[in-house]
Amino acid sequence: MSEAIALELKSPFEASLKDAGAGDGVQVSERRNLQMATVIARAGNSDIAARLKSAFGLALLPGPKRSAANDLAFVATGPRSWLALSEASGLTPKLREALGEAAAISDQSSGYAVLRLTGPKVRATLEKGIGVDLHPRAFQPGDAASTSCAHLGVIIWQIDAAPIYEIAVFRSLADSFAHWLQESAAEFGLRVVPPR
Amino acid sequence: MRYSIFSLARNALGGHKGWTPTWRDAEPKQAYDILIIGGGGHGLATAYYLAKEHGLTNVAVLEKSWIGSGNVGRNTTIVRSNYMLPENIRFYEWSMKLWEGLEQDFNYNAMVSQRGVLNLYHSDGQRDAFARRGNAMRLSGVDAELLDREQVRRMLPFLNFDDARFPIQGGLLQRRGGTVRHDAVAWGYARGASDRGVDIVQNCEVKGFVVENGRVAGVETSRGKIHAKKIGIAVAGNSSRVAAMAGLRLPIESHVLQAFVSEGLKPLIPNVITFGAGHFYISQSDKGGLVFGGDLDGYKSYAQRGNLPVVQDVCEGGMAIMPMIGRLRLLRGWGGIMDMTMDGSPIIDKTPIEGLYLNAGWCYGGFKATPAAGWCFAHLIARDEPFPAASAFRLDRFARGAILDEKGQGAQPNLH
Amino acid sequence: MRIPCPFCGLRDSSEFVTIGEASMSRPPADAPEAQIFDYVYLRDNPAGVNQELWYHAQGCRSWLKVARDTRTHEIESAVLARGGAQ
Amino acid sequence: MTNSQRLSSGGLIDRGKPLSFRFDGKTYRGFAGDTLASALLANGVKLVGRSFKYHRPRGIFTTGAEEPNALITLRSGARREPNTKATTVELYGGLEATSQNCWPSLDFDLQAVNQLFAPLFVGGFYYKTFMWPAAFWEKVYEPLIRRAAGLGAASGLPDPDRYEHATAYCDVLIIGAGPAGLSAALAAGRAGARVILCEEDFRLGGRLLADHYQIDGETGTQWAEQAEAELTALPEVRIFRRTSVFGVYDGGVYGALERVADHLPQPPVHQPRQRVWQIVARRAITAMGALERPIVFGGNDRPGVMLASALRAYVNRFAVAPGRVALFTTTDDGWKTAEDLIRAEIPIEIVIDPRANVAEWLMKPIARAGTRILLDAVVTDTKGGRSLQAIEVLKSGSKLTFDVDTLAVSGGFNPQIGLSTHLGGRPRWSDEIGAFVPGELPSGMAVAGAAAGQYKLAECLAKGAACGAVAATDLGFSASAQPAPRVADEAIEVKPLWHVAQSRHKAFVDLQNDVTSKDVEIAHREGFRAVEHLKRYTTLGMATDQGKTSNINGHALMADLVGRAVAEVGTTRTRPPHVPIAIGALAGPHVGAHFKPTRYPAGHEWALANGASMVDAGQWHRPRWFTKPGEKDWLESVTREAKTVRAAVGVCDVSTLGKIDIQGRDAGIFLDRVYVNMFSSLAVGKARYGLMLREDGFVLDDGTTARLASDHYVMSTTTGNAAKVMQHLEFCHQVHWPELDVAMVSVTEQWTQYAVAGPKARVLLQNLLGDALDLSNEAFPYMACVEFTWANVPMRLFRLSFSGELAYEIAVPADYGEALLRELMRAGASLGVAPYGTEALGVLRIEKGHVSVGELNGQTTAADLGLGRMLSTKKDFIGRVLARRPALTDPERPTLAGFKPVDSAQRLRSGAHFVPLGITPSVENGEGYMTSVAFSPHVGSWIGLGLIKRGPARIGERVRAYDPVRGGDVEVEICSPVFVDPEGARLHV
Ligand SMILES: Cc1cc2nc3c(=O)[nH]c(=O)nc-3n(C[C@H](O)[C@H](O)[C@H](O)COP(=O)(O)OP(=O)(O)OC[C@H]3O[C@@H](n4cnc5c(N)ncnc54)[C@H](O)[C@@H]3O)c2cc1C
Ligand SMILES: NC(=O)c1ccc[n+]([C@@H]2O[C@H](COP(=O)([O-])OP(=O)(O)OC[C@H]3O[C@@H](n4cnc5c(N)ncnc54)[C@H](O)[C@@H]3O)[C@@H](O)[C@H]2O)c1
Ligand SMILES: Cc1cc2nc3c(=O)[nH]c(=O)nc-3n(C[C@H](O)[C@H](O)[C@H](O)COP(=O)(O)O)c2cc1C
Ligand SMILES: [Zn+2]
Repeated sequence: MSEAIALELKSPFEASLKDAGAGDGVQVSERRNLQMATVIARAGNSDIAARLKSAFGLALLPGPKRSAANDLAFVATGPRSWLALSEASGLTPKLREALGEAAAISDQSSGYAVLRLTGPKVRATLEKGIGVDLHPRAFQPGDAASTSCAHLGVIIWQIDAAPIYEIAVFRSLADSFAHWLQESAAEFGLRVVPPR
Repeated sequence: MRYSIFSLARNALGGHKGWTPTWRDAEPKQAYDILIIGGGGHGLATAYYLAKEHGLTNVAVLEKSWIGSGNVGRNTTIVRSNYMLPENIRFYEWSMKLWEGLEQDFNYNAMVSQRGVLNLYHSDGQRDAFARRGNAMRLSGVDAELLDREQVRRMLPFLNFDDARFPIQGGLLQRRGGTVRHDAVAWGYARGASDRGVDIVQNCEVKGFVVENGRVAGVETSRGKIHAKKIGIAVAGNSSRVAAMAGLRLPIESHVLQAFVSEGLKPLIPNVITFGAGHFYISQSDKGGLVFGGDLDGYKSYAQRGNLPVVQDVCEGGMAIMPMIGRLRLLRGWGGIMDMTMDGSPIIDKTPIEGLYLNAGWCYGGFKATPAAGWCFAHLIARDEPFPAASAFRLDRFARGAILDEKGQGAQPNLH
Repeated sequence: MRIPCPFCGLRDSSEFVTIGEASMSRPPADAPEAQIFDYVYLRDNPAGVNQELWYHAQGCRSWLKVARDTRTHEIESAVLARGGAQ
Repeated sequence: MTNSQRLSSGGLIDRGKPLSFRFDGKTYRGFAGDTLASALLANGVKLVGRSFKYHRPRGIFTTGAEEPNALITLRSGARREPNTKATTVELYGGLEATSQNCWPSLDFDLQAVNQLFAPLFVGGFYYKTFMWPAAFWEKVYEPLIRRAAGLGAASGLPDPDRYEHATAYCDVLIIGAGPAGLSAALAAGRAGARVILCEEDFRLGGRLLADHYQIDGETGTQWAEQAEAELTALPEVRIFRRTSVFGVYDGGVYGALERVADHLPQPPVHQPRQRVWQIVARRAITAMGALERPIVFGGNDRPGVMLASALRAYVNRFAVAPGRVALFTTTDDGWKTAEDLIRAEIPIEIVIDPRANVAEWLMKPIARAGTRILLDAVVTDTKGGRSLQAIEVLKSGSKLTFDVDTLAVSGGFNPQIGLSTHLGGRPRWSDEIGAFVPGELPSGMAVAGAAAGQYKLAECLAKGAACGAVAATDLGFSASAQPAPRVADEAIEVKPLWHVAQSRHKAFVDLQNDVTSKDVEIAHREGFRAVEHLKRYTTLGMATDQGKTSNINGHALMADLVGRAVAEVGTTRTRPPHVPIAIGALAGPHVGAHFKPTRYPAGHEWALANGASMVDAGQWHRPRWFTKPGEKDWLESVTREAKTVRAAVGVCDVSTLGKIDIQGRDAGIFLDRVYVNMFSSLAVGKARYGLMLREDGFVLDDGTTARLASDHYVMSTTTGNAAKVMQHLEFCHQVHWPELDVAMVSVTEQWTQYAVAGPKARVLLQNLLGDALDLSNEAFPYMACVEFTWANVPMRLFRLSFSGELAYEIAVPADYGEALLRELMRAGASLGVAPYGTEALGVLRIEKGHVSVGELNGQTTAADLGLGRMLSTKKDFIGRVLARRPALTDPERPTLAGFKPVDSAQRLRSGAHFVPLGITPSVENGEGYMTSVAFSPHVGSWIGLGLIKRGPARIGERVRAYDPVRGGDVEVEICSPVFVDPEGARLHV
């Protein structure tokens, strides 16, 4: 035994995400192999934005927004905290290097499970769980919210006006979230599409 | 007028023209020996026992609205003495004893119904905590039974034993616990006190205290100044507001608790049942409505009403243990203002101001306390020393650390 | 009830928990015991506008100082307890 | 089974869609567009229920949710819905309804004998009797009262249907789609505002559907249809049909119930039965209309007596043809009923109006049709058995009798003030219309139409449009002025007549609760004069209609009795829900196994596949023990697991413990302030056990915290307190010490963590990790910790021990959690490794005297738990000062000790109380209680931890563990709480 072993990765929604109902009202896919990290600004350091800009070309927007550049996205989760997401490996070390003393960084790549949702009935489905106004006049691509969905804490952000949303839930709650999603979307039809 | 089936029949023959007011709606006099502020259950019971047990009848109860308009008129009517801490068991058991003889005592049918109170448990840890509580009760001579799942199922087959998120493992049963017709308690005490000479003054709001040389001398009210030698405060949710008029800060926050009643139904739920893994408790009134409630709304309020999330949370709890109520309808919900203390237990004590006495901090459990609270408060006012059953309910217990925290939540009122 | 979180915007109060009055701050380490007792146990509990602490537990996890009227539940203002804007 | 009472044409029913339904076992036919009430009437069914107290026959009184009489049980089996108002049930094919509160049948109800005792059963009678003998109450009286109580019966079966919750936002919420609501919606919608229009009926239009109106030259119904079409086409307007707004809450939140599938035999697949909407509205306009009120006179409850506006609706909208009709009205509006009947060619025998003067133009068409008109006259009594046969009228001192089977009554209208008062605003009395109108409104709310006391149609349309426009412009939309629709004005004069004093028979105020005018008099006599006392004493207004038709009459009667104006007497408080709402709907979708979310650790499926039984730990599912083939009970499995750990090695999933990443220059200082002991002095690469107090000096939580780098700690909390501790830390940081450079975040979900415990733990890990780490005792001693990478995965290793054995905890990102578990088991296979669950974990920690949930119950101090020495004297920390209060430092406090049964065969149970031997147990001699117990394979008997007065000083003493609720009474010996390896030698090998 030893280095030869490769630990197999198991994604949180692997078992629980299933089609429901008839029709194509909502399409869902799991975002696998995502690297994630919590980034919290440390006291006295306000130059996070500048450092992100110079290291990644990412322009950090104030408020509850998703800011993105290339493969890296920063979803604001609180006044001084973000969930950073990227598909490239080594996110945490890269962030540590770029942000140094300015921020505390904690790897959360396994901490959250992330779904991408789209389809004509995605809003009609989400309003059955999420208490935030997702109407295009109130919530647009680039907007993010930390909130709850059917008793579960979630972070939601919008990617595209189509609309496309992504939702992060704590990993251990993936089954409960999937259950809620299936029940709520069934009347419109829920289709699981291949992960991306 | 003494009430009985005979007086009823006699009056029926007379077309019910002979009835007289249940209590006198008195005009306030200028001075009394004793004033009780608050015409709720506790205030009226205090006046009753002052008159009946201590012969003190130059007494007035001052109520800012109509008597019974406060929490005594809006609670879920549950009476029990299934506490864990000896100090609480002793007091609430004394109250149970008074309930058991109350109707004959004050000649009014308050429908004391000892139909049993069952607290469900859903885990081993909870079972052991209930065992600890049940044993403490038994040590105090109070009835308590720890039921297992099968015993509960035989008793209440309609509970959710099949697909519950937190399966029912059993329950702690106090058979002598039950319900009492809440309004009738206020009316019965008012009648008993009034018959013995106590003035019941409605629409009389206390707005300030007259303090002379560190001693109370009277109150300012919406109906003028009233003098008195001794004054007892029994205003439940308004305790802080009234105490503040005397310059006192209390270890109390006022929170709103909602309760609900369903449409009237044929008998369905025989006992009082409480959920152990969520916020829900229920019984059925003699009129047929399911009377139920759950958690506090969680924020401080003087508004006597709550918000939708708690309504939903309570109903969710109800469906979790008895999915048969799904199609029954909630008819009305309301709120009451709870005087939540820092340890969840009450206060019956003198205050730093001479002649001013405080009965407060009943949280959501003071209805069951009504007879004993009245009894003990009357004793304290009349004799200037605590009645033994209430001797732990002191104001200084917080400073001493001798807190009575049944739930172990610490100094956070909305968690008690 | 809707709480205006300075970061998240207006949110339903069910996303928050409150632990009561924010009128007094934690006395320093060398304060007399009586002052700490006051801080932990005694409350103004006013009927009217009240300064209180709310935690956006199901949101941005900020502690807020909220000025709220206990008679009407109307909220005058909410700011981050730690100070500063966002 | 014909529609004997149906007009051959007209109405808004679809004669092309007949529907058959059953009532009390008999089959009838109605049409799409009917309600159950209209279909029953069309079939000539008049008697539909029995009253609450006297079991009097009752019929259909209204057309809506205000119905006090026509309560039936809808559906059967588990879908049974008692107390359903026939007037609110949309007819569907196959509908099944039964009458209630009657036995053996509706026609012949034995309990109607109650009427004979009616003289006794007056308001409040039960308070005066049933007291002697005392024992009889419980055994005889109360069961009798309870049996008589209630109306319908519940099924007693779990509700099979699903419910949903949803949130919707809008700029303007409009409640009610009558002329006022439709105009408001059009005005706001045309301006571009986001509008939600809620209508509880299945058809939009309100009174326009029930009355004859001309708007801009079209019928009211046509106008409503056009409005609906236009609204449907507006992209930002949502129309919720069959949706009752039931409550107003703080901050512009409205509760609404959508009856998604109540008009169907059962909900279609994937559809809920009902949905509760939480509507967040910046502005709201209530346009809920007004309800007609009855007049109180003798026998006013007989089937056949109904509200005049209801009769009009049955004729106009539902094409029901009543028989011989009389009209008793004190309003101009009532005369419209006569007019409409005549238009429908239904003979109306007589119109009785107590007013001496009625406008000529109202009377003329009626008189012309041959109807007799009696002014300055009143109906005093009615006659009939199970339905109305005749009325008695008093005119100029003489009594006249008329044979009629229908009596339409119009006593004036009450604006629906319900929602406007939910936040506590009091209504205002209007002398003009003789009714309460909304007073001070919740912020953001406006009222339009009849709900505001605006009774003229033109006014409803204009005020509705104005409110809609104002709401929209307030919010920054621009509303263009639209020409007001042209309508003919109407008369609205009303002269309130609350009570016909000349009645001889029972005159009902509250029809459902059988409260009569006499009851109000008794309440007055007995001092229950405040309207809220009147309500509670007589039950006036407490039935399923919440006094919608009765309160005002009762309050007006009381006003007369006390000699004051109605306005002064006031009215009782209204409360949500505005209409009764199914508890299941309010509960929503989280039922059964989904009542609360379930959290699964990464190793869950592996555990299931390996024989695990699960236990709830907060929201988590954790393996409790793993059953091996052949094991006969849980104790055998648990004992084997515990023994394996002591003799070889075991693996336990401890991922559910809270893990909090704490970073920053001041992280050490921060921890010093929240823990009683020091952490700033902890060396990097080391962990320490920490204890946290609440500010009141009692223990909050415990756990180990490791220092991974000089500015990086990871804290662990108990499973149950994880969220609470996180909240506490955030509080301490953000509220107390925002100046500290410290950042914290929960990483509980990121890391899966396994305890590897037992003398062979090191070997197992060496087998697994090879030379990736030097695990020798010297290189990696007790309480060491390290971050490392293995198999390209970042990991953490801690040398911690809850069991008292050589032990480690190894953490990996949860995505690899299951894989690591498999590898651990493989690496330990040759060593005899076994997975162990929470029970064995409990055994091991109790043997070692470690405290856990049983002891950390929020009522214990550090000293109680034998941890008093941990309190640092060198620094301030949360809880330091108040922990010194006298009662917390009282030497008599129960303190942690161990316990063994004197007879080693006896079982211990936690929750038992300690009492001295040889005296009668009582509360005075109680000394403490058992907090945790386990069967210890190491000791060979049950052992326990407990809190007992002066525990540590009494080792060797014997006491009773008294457990009467479980029949337990065991003599136990007080011993050290550490049963295994008290020197801790095993930890350091
Ligand atoms: C929803 C709900 C459910 C509950 N359920 C239960 C239960 O099941 N079992 C149980 O034991 N307890 C229960 N309680 C608690 C119980 O009702 C109260 O603890 C108890 O009634 C309080 O005592 P009281 O009756 O004297 O209070 P109240 O009836 O509130 O009396 C206080 C009176 O003081 C008057 N007052 C206030 N200020 C002034 C002033 N300045 N001047 C003059 N008068 C004033 C008020 O108008 C009021 O009438 C419940 C409470 C609520 C709200
Ligand atoms: N002449 C009179 O004395 C008199 C008196 C009253 C009314 N009216 C007439 O009645 C009409 C009143 O028009 P309007 O628009 O004000 O009222 P309306 O009665 O026509 O419409 C009110 C609508 O609100 C709905 N509604 C009520 N409560 C609801 C709730 N909680 N949730 C959802 N929907 C609810 C009702 O189902 C109804 O469709 C006018 O035509 C007026 O002339 C006349
Ligand atoms: C035990 C109990 C039973 C009740 N039953 C009914 C009932 O059957 N019908 C009803 O309308 N209200 C009922 N209520 C509620 C009262 O109508 C009223 O809402 C409550 O006493 C609070 O008063 P308020 O709403 O006037 O503030 C009940 C209240 C209690 C405490
Ligand atoms: Zn927030």
